Amino acid sequence: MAAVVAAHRDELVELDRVIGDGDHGENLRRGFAAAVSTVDGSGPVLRQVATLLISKVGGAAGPLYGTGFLRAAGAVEGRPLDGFVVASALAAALEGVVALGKAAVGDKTMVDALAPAVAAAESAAASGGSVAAVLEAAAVAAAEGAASTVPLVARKGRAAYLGARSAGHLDPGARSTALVLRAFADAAR
Amino acid sequence: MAAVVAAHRDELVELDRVIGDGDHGENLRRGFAAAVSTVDGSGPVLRQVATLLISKVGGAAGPLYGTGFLRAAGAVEGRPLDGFVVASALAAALEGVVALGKAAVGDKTMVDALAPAVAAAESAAASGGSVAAVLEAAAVAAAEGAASTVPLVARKGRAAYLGARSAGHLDPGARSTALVLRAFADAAR
Amino acid sequence: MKKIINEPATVVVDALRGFEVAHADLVRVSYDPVFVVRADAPVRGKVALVSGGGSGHEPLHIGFVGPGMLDAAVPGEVFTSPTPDQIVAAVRAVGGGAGVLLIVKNYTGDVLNFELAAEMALAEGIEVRTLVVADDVVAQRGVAGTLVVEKILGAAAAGGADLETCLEIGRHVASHAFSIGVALEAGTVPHVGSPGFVLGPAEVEYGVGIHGEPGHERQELRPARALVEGMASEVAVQLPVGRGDRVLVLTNGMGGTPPVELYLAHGIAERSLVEHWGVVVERRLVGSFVTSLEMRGLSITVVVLDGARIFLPEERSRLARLVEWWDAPVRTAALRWGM
Amino acid sequence: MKKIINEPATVVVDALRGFEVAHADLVRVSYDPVFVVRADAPVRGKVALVSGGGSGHEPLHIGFVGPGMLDAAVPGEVFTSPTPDQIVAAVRAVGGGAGVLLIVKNYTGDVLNFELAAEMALAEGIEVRTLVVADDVVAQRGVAGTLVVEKILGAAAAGGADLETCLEIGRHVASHAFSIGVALEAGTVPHVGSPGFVLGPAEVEYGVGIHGEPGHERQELRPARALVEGMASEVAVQLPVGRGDRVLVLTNGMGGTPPVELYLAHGIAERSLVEHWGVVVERRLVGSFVTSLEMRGLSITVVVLDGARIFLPEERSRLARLVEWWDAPVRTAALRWGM
Ligand SMILES: Nc1ncnc2c1ncn2[C@@H]1O[C@H](COP(=O)(O)OP(=O)(O)O)[C@@H](O)[C@H]1O
Ligand SMILES: Nc1ncnc2c1ncn2[C@@H]1O[C@H](COP(=O)(O)OP(=O)(O)O)[C@@H](O)[C@H]1O
Ligand SMILES: [Mg+2]
Ligand SMILES: [Mg+2]
Ligand SMILES: [Mg+2]
Ligand SMILES: [Mg+2]
Repeated sequence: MAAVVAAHRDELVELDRVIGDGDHGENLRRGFAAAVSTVDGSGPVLRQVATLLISKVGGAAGPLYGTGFLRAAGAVEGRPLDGFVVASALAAALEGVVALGKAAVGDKTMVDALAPAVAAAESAAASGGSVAAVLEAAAVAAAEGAASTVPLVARKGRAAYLGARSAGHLDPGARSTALVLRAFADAAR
Repeated sequence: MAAVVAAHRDELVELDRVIGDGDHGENLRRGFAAAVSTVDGSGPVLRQVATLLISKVGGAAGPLYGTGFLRAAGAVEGRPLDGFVVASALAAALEGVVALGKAAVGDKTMVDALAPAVAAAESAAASGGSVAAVLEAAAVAAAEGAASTVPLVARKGRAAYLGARSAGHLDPGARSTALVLRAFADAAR
Repeated sequence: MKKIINEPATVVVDALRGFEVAHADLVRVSYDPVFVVRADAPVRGKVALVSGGGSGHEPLHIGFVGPGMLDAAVPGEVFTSPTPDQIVAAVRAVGGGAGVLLIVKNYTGDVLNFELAAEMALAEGIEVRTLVVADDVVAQRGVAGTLVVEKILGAAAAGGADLETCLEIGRHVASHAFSIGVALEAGTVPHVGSPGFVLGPAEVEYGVGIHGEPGHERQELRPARALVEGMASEVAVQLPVGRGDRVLVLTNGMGGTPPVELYLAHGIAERSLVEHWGVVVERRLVGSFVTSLEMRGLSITVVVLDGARIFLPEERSRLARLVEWWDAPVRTAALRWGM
Repeated sequence: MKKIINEPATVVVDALRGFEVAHADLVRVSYDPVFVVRADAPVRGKVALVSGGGSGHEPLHIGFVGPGMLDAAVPGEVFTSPTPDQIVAAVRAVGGGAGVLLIVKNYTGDVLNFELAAEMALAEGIEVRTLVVADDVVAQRGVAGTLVVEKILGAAAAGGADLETCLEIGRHVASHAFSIGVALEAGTVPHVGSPGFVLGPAEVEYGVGIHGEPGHERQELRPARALVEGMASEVAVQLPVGRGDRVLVLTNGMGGTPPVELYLAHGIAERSLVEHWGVVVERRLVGSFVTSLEMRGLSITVVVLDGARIFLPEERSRLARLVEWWDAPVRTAALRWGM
């Protein structure tokens, strides 16, 4: 996952440069790189990653990603991993992000990627999908959700300062969310 | 003369921008414009111009030009204007500029225009030249002298800071001196 | 990208090393986690003031740490808010028993990270309150007005105001501070490598913030008189009373703006506020205090020091103290008078 | 050319109007002829210090007018030395009966105009002496070291030193000040309209002055560590003793340089001077004090405060006063401490 983020760092930087302040790619790269070098598999991995994201990323994405991972960790810990658990972890992550950031679908944020991912994951789980299938459905929906941010006018985060001028650009946080879910899905295959 | 200087302001600015600080054209324009609007023909014109140049031009050129005009004024006042008086006025101007600025021929300054102008004026006067003829000879020599500064390495003024990099450029002060003498010669025709 | 730096990844820490040696009499610098505290921290019995945010806005906030102003500043990466653990560490280092006030510029990232930090500090039993500054009139971001809030609170806290009083004073000043910015050229974030926006030879971005984000709209560059009068009007219409308001005017450079342009603009701003809007300029400050890397441009901030008609009579004597607090001695790297 | 100005012809006066309203408590401004004097001039019985030169270097010199530093500053047009009549008018306005010292940066134009002015003032019976500062190690121009000369002389004059003593102290400091500058991007003189030189995306001008003239040579931009260490060495080799010298280090921004780069460079300069050259850094100053319009770049200045081995023992106590004079209270627009 860190590799995926690192590989897309410049793309995310560029997306954020245009409608934000240009740090999103570097922030996430730093955070996931720290996670890779620190998390040792000794404890609950998701929880460790969450803590590292909160303490290494900064910016808006740090607390939002961190909270998402933290809530997801709470939803999976102590439960055998199956499609339902994965879907509920994603739902918990979304709930955490929304509770903190107060963004709704259509505000041109990571929620626009995460919310459809949750919906897709839940229906995949309901139709008996495996962990891999649920994550694959989430990743596909997140990519579509991210793409849907292009025409939107931002109502949350820095891009909102641009008003109408934020339309026509992909939201960096939605894009990174889709990338992270894609990495999960690929890892689960 | 003010018109000539104003017409060449941008050229002088550009010459000074390349090997100096870019103000020579504007400094002289300001000074001669002030002279035109102030000198009323009531007293000795050259002396009035000199005083205005000293108090309006600033930079290196202000005191140098001012002193030149002041010394020239001293040489012509109370004497009927002929070729010899004009030549001696130019010689006095050169002496004043050198006394103040301590530049020699070859240092890439206005002296490189003024010194040959004095020599040409003196020989024109010696061969019986009129005021107009003496000034014409001076103007021609000054133009050649100015052109001769192109290959020189500056040893005085701001251009000297560039060392060898000052070579290959016309000295703005030598150029403006040639322009001023040309204006005198044209006016005397 | 041309900058006097070693490499993008170490800019913040490399600059802090220089800041530390330059101001060893005023501050101590922690590098892991990164924060800056006044040399004599913690000051017993005084409310501690902690601010912070992304780097690239220097001297804000590190240059305002010292007697009469901030107790700590917490710099994040360039244009990236600091993380909660940095903030909590700074809070621990300066808490003097009278509580800690966090002064936060209004950005999602700053607000979230400072709020998380406040929760963590509270959980450790440290009394913490948070003040959000949003003086930018275009998009309610925290910009140059933040320094006025910090200066006035610094004096109030030094004078013995308790935590709730500090919060109340801070809210009052923050809600009476109005700013607008303009950029002639954007800065370049070191790890991005190209500027936040690129303008034509006669264009400006009007209504910019301090993170290289494009502004409210692109305009043609007008003569300073027209440009700055327009900016002054844009803040003046926000004033509670307008005519008769006693104000402080801050003309702030964005990092790449020379003093000659700042003073020129300041003259226009003051004259226009007085002549067209009838305000009384009681205090002023001109300089580059809240910057955006090497961005060329400036902001105009007006802070109401007293608005004769909006305050109940019994409140006025307290509010008149804003001038006194502004004038009170301060000794920091970037603002210093009276000591 | 993008600038926040009205028109090139009025830049100096327009900026002075803003400066005047911003600092009415410190200075009075005359517009015809143009000069700036401290609000309480003339100060009876004190040697008066007058400096000046082309504009575009702000805060130098107008920002250094006030108690503890200059009595008057005489700004010329941008990058053009002032004229003798301006200078004489300023001399008349500040002469307090104890003589006037003219502090002149070493440029042909400045030297000639100040010398003419000195002659005129002498002819009026005013005792005037002239001190020329030439701290730039590349071409003996007067650059950032001038501010150190002015600060120290300001304290000495305030402390009662007479004209000859001031001249002697000034000569000592000026001859022990060494500077070198580098530019990443030149500024643009308003009435010229295009920059003094144009650099490639990875080029710097090394050994520049403060008038947008090209420097000693064009170099490739190196990481700050290499660049600034090289600059520090270039000044350090000029030090009379080197190892053991007690010095002041001034890292000066050229107008368009953000504080983050200045502090970063300062850290490198100090470390390098201490580690490679064995000097003792007693005092330091970091900021944009002697600028060149919006030029991006900086200069490093080292001033010897005491060189243990070069002075006769009986001279040392007087020379040790340099630190004391540097620390003495000063109250100007750009340098202020102790009051
Ligand atoms: N209130 C919010 N709720 C959810 N996501 C948000 C919110 N604000 C910003 N974001 C997301 O954060 C991304 C920007 O993150 P980043 O660039 O790291 O932080 P910053 O904006 O502080 O520089 C945006 O693209 C958006 O997707
Ligand atoms: N010492 C000197 N003697 C004679 N002429 C000089 C000397 N120094 C400079 N000059 C002349 O002055 C010109 C520059 O004038 P100007 O640009 O007005 O002044 P500044 O160099 O102060 O900006 C040079 O081109 C040169 O011809
Ligand atoms: Mg961002
Ligand atoms: Mg010139
Ligand atoms: Mg950010
Ligand atoms: Mg000049």
